[in-house]
Amino acid sequence: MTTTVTTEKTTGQPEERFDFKGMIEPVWCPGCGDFALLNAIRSALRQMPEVERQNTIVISGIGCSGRVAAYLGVYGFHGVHGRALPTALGVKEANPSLNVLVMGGDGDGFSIGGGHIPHAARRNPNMTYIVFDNEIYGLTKGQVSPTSPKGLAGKSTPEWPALEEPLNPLAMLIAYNVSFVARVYAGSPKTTTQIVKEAIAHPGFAVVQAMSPCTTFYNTYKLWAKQVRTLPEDYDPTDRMAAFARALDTETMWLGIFYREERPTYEEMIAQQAARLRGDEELSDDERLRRLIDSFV
Amino acid sequence: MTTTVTTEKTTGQPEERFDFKGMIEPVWCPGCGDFALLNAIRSALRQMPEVERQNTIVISGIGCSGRVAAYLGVYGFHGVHGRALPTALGVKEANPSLNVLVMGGDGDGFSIGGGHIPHAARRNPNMTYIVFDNEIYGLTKGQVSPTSPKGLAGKSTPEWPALEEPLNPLAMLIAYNVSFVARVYAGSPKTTTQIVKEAIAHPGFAVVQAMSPCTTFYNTYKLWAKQVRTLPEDYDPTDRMAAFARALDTETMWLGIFYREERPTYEEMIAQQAARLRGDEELSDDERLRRLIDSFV
Amino acid sequence: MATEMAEAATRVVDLVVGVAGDTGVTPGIMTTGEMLTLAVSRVGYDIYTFQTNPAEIKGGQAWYQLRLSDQQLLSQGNDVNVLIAFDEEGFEKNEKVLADGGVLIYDASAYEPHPSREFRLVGVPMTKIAREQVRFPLAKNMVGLGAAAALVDLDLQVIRRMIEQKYAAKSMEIVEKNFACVELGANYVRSELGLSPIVRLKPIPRPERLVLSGNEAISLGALAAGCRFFAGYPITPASTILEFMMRELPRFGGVALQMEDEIAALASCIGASVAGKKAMTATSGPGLSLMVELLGLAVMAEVPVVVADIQRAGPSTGMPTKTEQSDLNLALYGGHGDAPRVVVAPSSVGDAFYTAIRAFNLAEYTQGPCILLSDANLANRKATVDRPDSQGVKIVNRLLAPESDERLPKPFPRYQITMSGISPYAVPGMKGTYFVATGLEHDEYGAPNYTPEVHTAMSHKRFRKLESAYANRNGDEWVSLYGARGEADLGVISWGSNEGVIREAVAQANAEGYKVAFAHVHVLNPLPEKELKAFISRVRRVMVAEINFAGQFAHLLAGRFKIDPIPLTKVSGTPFTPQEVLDGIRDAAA
Amino acid sequence: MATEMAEAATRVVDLVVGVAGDTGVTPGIMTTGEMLTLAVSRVGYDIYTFQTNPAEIKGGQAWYQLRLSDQQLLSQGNDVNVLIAFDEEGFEKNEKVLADGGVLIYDASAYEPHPSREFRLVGVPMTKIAREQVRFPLAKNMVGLGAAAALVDLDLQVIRRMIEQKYAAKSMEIVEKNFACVELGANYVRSELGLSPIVRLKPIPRPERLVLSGNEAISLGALAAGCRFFAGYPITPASTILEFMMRELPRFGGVALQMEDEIAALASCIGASVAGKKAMTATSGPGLSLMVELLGLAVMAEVPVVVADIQRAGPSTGMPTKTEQSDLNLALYGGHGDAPRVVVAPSSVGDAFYTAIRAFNLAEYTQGPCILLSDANLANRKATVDRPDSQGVKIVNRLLAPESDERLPKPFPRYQITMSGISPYAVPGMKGTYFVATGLEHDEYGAPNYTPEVHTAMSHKRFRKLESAYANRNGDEWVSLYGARGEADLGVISWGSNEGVIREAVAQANAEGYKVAFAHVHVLNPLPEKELKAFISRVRRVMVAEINFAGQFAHLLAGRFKIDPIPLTKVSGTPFTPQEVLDGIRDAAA
Ligand SMILES: Cc1ncc(C[n+]2csc(CCOP(=O)(O)OP(=O)(O)O)c2C)c(N)n1
Ligand SMILES: Cc1ncc(C[n+]2csc(CCOP(=O)(O)OP(=O)(O)O)c2C)c(N)n1
Ligand code: SF4
Ligand code: SF4
Ligand SMILES: [Mg+2]
Ligand SMILES: [Mg+2]
Repeated sequence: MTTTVTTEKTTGQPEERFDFKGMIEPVWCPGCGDFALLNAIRSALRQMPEVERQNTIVISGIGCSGRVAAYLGVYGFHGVHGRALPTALGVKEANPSLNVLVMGGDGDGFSIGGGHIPHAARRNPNMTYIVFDNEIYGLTKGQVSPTSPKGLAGKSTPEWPALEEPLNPLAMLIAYNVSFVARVYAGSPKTTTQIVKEAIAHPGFAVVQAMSPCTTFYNTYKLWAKQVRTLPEDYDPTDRMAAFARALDTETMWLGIFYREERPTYEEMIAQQAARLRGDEELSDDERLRRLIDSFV
Repeated sequence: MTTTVTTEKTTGQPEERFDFKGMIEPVWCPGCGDFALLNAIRSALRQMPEVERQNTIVISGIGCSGRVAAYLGVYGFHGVHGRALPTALGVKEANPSLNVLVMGGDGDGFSIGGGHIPHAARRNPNMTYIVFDNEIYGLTKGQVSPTSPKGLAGKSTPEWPALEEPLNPLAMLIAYNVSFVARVYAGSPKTTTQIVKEAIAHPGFAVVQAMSPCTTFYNTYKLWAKQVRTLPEDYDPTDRMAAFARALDTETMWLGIFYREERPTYEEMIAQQAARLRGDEELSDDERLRRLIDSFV
Repeated sequence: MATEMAEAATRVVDLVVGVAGDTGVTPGIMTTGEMLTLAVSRVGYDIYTFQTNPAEIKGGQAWYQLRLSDQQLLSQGNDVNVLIAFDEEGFEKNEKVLADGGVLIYDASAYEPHPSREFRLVGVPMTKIAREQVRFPLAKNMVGLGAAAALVDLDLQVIRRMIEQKYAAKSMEIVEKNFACVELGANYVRSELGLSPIVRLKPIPRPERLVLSGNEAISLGALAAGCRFFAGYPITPASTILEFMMRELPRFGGVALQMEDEIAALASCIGASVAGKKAMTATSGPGLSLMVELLGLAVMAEVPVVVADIQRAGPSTGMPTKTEQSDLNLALYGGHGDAPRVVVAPSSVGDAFYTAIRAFNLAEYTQGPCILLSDANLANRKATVDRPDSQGVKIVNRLLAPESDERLPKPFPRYQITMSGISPYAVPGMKGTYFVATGLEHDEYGAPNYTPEVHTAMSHKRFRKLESAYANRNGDEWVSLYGARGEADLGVISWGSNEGVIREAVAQANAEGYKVAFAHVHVLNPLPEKELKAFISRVRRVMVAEINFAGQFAHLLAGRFKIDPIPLTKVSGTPFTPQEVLDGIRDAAA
Repeated sequence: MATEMAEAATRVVDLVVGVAGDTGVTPGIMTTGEMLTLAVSRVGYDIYTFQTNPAEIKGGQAWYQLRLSDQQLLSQGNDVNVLIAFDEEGFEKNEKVLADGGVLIYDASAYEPHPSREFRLVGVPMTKIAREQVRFPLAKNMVGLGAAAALVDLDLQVIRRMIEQKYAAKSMEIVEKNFACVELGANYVRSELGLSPIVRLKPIPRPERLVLSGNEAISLGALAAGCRFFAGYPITPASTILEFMMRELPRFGGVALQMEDEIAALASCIGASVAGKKAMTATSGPGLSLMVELLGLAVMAEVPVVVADIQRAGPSTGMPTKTEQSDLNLALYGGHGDAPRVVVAPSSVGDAFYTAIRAFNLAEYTQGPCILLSDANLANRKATVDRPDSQGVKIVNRLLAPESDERLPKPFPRYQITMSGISPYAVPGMKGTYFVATGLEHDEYGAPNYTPEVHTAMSHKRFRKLESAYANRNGDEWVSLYGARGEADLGVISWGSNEGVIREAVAQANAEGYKVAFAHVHVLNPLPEKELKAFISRVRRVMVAEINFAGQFAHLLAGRFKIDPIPLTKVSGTPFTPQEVLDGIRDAAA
């Protein structure tokens, strides 16, 4: 793998902004939906002047999609399979001024890592999680994933098509009360850029299911092209019941913001509670520690 | 801990049936809701002639509630924290004729083990999972659990009340499309027995949220007594949207069967697929193996 | 070495008090012990406690042991001199540890003891006094406490202050009732039974010292080291660290989180550390087992993080309330691939404070995980410790890269190959030092690279960091030496919470004429090779003492130093007593 | 030992062919190698392959190496005699392994090579022939295959049958086009270039043998052992076992599940085993790390289960496509508390079948986990193996309690203390033998018990089971011995997939006059103490060869046998070559 350097422009006008390209070139297969998502995310970042390169970090899991952490030219952490979310929570709470983006695949996020989502939702940290969903395990060469349709014969097990119902990620996210829930599609790059921008701007935990065909192991471009539709103009994303109903309608692959709600972020709540605990007295850490130690006499 | 023996009656008429008592006495605190749940489950088992002692196994996690595996006098497996569900799946698929009951606490099931529920739901194994929910970590002495109300000061952290929203287990289960979803309350033993019977009889994956006050660390008897109400007579448990709406209504602690749907069990689907793969030819395992080996010449 | 003196010093007061009973029947058995402990410490005595909690969730037989002395204490002692037994089972279960001629204080309204040996019986109708004279039957334990106080001539006003500290916030009535019980208990012993004290705990004038448990000492040490992020998941016996940090860390501008499981706990600590904070988690064996994959990530991505493992008896769920030192192998080797990490172990409550600091220093220095191996015994027991010297302690921070000129970006060599193996770290937020931390094998710039050359060089680098930590320990004592200097017949080597007990036994053995040296190892990986080689070369035979079945440390030393040590192991869920170690020494020397 | 003969036998044919190129540019590079392999094996030759997949998801340089001989092959060989390089990078990256005077077959329509040494250049315009003569540019690799076939005089009809097997189901047109390419490639070499074969692979009449990969051999062995439950989670390089079992197990009345993660995979295997089925999971390092807690549960609850760990280069995500033997420590020690488990390792593709059976036998016998340590090298490479003798193999089932009389229930002593440590198991469904399997410490009846006596007795029991397995191995060979008998100057000890390579190197060394013995260990825990002691006592110096950085096995042996072995380690992600081992032996002997 060769290491190439992206020369960086000075910050300033949007068109002069850093191009959010990393040092290394993607290793994805030709036509992989991840390319389109990567570009759409790049555009979103370039269009957001409040996003500064040095304050942005991408935490990713393992999978083809997980490689994205290295492709945006910002700080990155390509961790282990399924743990991007709690890792990112640590990053965010340790330094709330960072713009934390989490990315990974459907296997990474909904299978091995699925248990972490509801607990992130309970806290509502101000960070954005984009799940690159190709309904397949790409990197490990084509086994079924938790979003694979029932009856899909994974490349390697043609005689043993999946007996499991697929998960309904959007329904789950709405049940978890994630405060921003959306779906985008690699084949609709403009909407994707727009919604990614809104997700990043959302003050709270935003989860975007980003449909991304895997040309090598489950090429869904044709199938999905027929299924996608944008949520109607008059759709009200603050209505949780309506959002759930929409999520259950799996005939159509609805794109757009299913649900959004503003409530205090975890960082805000922590800061508030910490202020209360610290009280008014201005104390150095050393002095605080001395007093704490003294309480054990 | 002393080992006492429960003498067993011969099977036969219900009143002569095995009393579903184990060799060892519960170690729970006086007044713990788990006693009432244990008794209600016992009654359910005694009232179900199709439940045979030797074909019943209780798989449990770790927690005060997890101790229940040893109290029913049937086969039991008191495993590790959070893994009762996949363990039970292995038991069930290895021997579908067993009556598999899974039990454990809210921490065990919704925190460390929460990631396993949606995947069990996707398969729909014919087994029953009863979550003893006291909205607290009992065995580890009173830390908040994922169902603890926001603002609850865990016994040990009075100055740092929980900032997290509680999970809504019923909403989650409905989003996962669990095929039988119900809630019972230790303070209503008759309904509990009735619903546990229906859950066990349900051909598919049944999950029961069993509210069980922890007298030692979070005594909710008084609070919940005011909140519980049985689902209305005309409530339709086959309506998934209605079930979700009911689950979102957290002012009232609705008791009853929120949702039920009959669809093929995992065991049935596996058996069908296996039959197809095996084909008509009657072959011994040895002969099958020989042929398989020959295919590598 | 000043400690050698202490070991030889004669004690004027050296007393072991045990408190026993069913917590379901007599609530506050532990409180009885704790109050006695605090009171004794307040008047200037050294204390050293040991306790076992019942296996039942509520109720069941509990045991609290307090040793007190006017000299430094190194162990919980052997036999008990005074036993307070609230019920008959409590007496019968513990009769065997009561020394011949020892004092038994019992609730005469509950039972009449039938001792099989000669004891001094002090029957006090505790239930009756609490119920009838104070109308507060809940406080019968306080009657027992008063009786014990009278027997050691402890100033009751000191106990009164303990009671006030504990209950004044609730209600002064409760304070008064509790104290009434204490006074009545003391009076009963003095007046009704006409007994005079067996010792007189006269106040010793000396600077105030702390009474800490091991978990408290670790928590305080972490704060002193600069820990500003903590994430955990409840588990016995580590939960009290989580609770401590949840309570205190926010005051220091830090964040403490109770996560959904141990995997998430360590993941968030790694994330916080990547963001530049010093981070720690605390757990016990089952949690450490779950953290193994992420430990490897911290090694590969080079992220400093401290993992405190408060060991309990295993394997699996095992015996959650019992102590053991059987997670050493997991701490050393838990990780697929060659995944070197630092492992340290506190040797006493006082040392736990400094060991926590050492753990952070080594994690930050090596930019990798450091596992701190404590145990249930150390976690819960209280000891008097000198006020820790948080000023004099050296704090190490990770090597940072200078912020670079944004307009001259070059790839940042996060994983630069250096002599020491240590590469400068850049904190997200800094300009021009962008990098991707990764668990894939990578070149100096963090780009994935699977060539033989890179994997070989990076494997070396990861191991070299530990060697550098050892080479740069700068006077930090990784091994403590006690007992015989020069040539010795037997060299005891141990680790973790056994230090005091073994020091005591070794001092005794040397007093008896044996020639025994003792090396206590504080850093278990990288092993302090030079010190241990020197020690081993001057002893005829090595004995390795540890609380586990397989002799895990003995095997490690055998492999590293090609020796054939005598294992002294124990698998009963309790710490060594000095007598057990002494017996082991005698056997080995025989 | 018949094998000694084979080692000495002279080979008439011994040829190494390498295939290289960018899979993005030339699809089917691996197929080229595989077809050649199968064809050569069909005509009766022994084959032994080695391959490395590119790190890229699609595209990137791949390498396929085939060694073939008329005699038994023990390794992939050293230098390559024939290199088929489809593109210039493929040639340049691999030029160094092409033997002096070797043959380079290259795509003359893609590049002109500039070799730095003397080779025989065979330029074939592969792209041009495929595009212009067959109008099927995708099959340029088949032109290369034809060219190679001509050079070794391989019957083209055998290749045609391979092509039919692979593509006939898709379309006969594809078969014809592919074969046309093969024929044109062969003709070009014969007619245009006028070259005659460098060897003639005349068919050898002998019983048909299998061509298996290590993962296939493990899967077949598991089926033969009676495995009827499998659960896994995809991970390189273990996924092919999951896929195999998903495909085949249902035909045997078994169940195979792809679970949501490795924890769930092992949990469900443990559940299935509790229900009475023989169960297995397969994973690689990261998955094994996640399974550590449940391994401890299987130890404590005494549940038989086989965990196949197909090692790859670590730590952390490491190098997923590269081989390493660095999970040994984790396999041995991964678990908190004292958690003994059996660890076995296959030594070759043929042995993998029997090792899988051994793993099940030992898991069932000891009623606990058995870890099978294979590696990426063994997983993927193909070798000719004799038809396994599934009849002659001994199958062990766990000790079962008799079904008891339901009307006379007594508590069932599931954890009965016995001489061997093994207690009779009862399968749910049986009457009267109710018990609770538990991860808590427990008495003989499975009731939680935390007393020192019970914990001590049960710890002994858990370790004793392994000793019993060793004592009862009954002629099962846990160590294979090769090379010099009697006293030797050097004793090589190794484990896992290195056996063949080392046998070859040791045979060569002895032929050169060194006196070298070789012990290959099949069971790594419990270690075959007696055999190893005897071996060690008859060699002057021990060298331990393994593919990891830390010398994990060397350290284990050092600790156990108090020896100071010379480590021969390698961390390049590739297996040893015979030459490397030979060099190691020469150095050690010098
Ligand atoms: C603990 C662990 N288990 C398994 C793997 C192997 N693995 C790598 S990526 C992956 C899943 C890939 O699927 P997905 O998350 O959907 O990402 P995609 O490649 O489709 O983008 C798996 C199972 C691993 N790296 N770590
Ligand atoms: C891996 C692991 N982590 C933590 C623990 C400690 N632990 C035991 S029970 C428990 C939670 C208890 O809460 P819950 O599941 O709600 O059960 P309850 O006691 O309330 O019935 C925890 C965290 C453990 N045994 N194993
Ligand atoms: S395997 Fe699929 S998901 Fe992965 S890079 Fe290729 S096309 Fe994309
Ligand atoms: S701690 Fe709470 S949940 Fe546990 S036994 Fe006691 S009352 Fe029940
Ligand atoms: Mg995917
Ligand atoms: Mg609970």
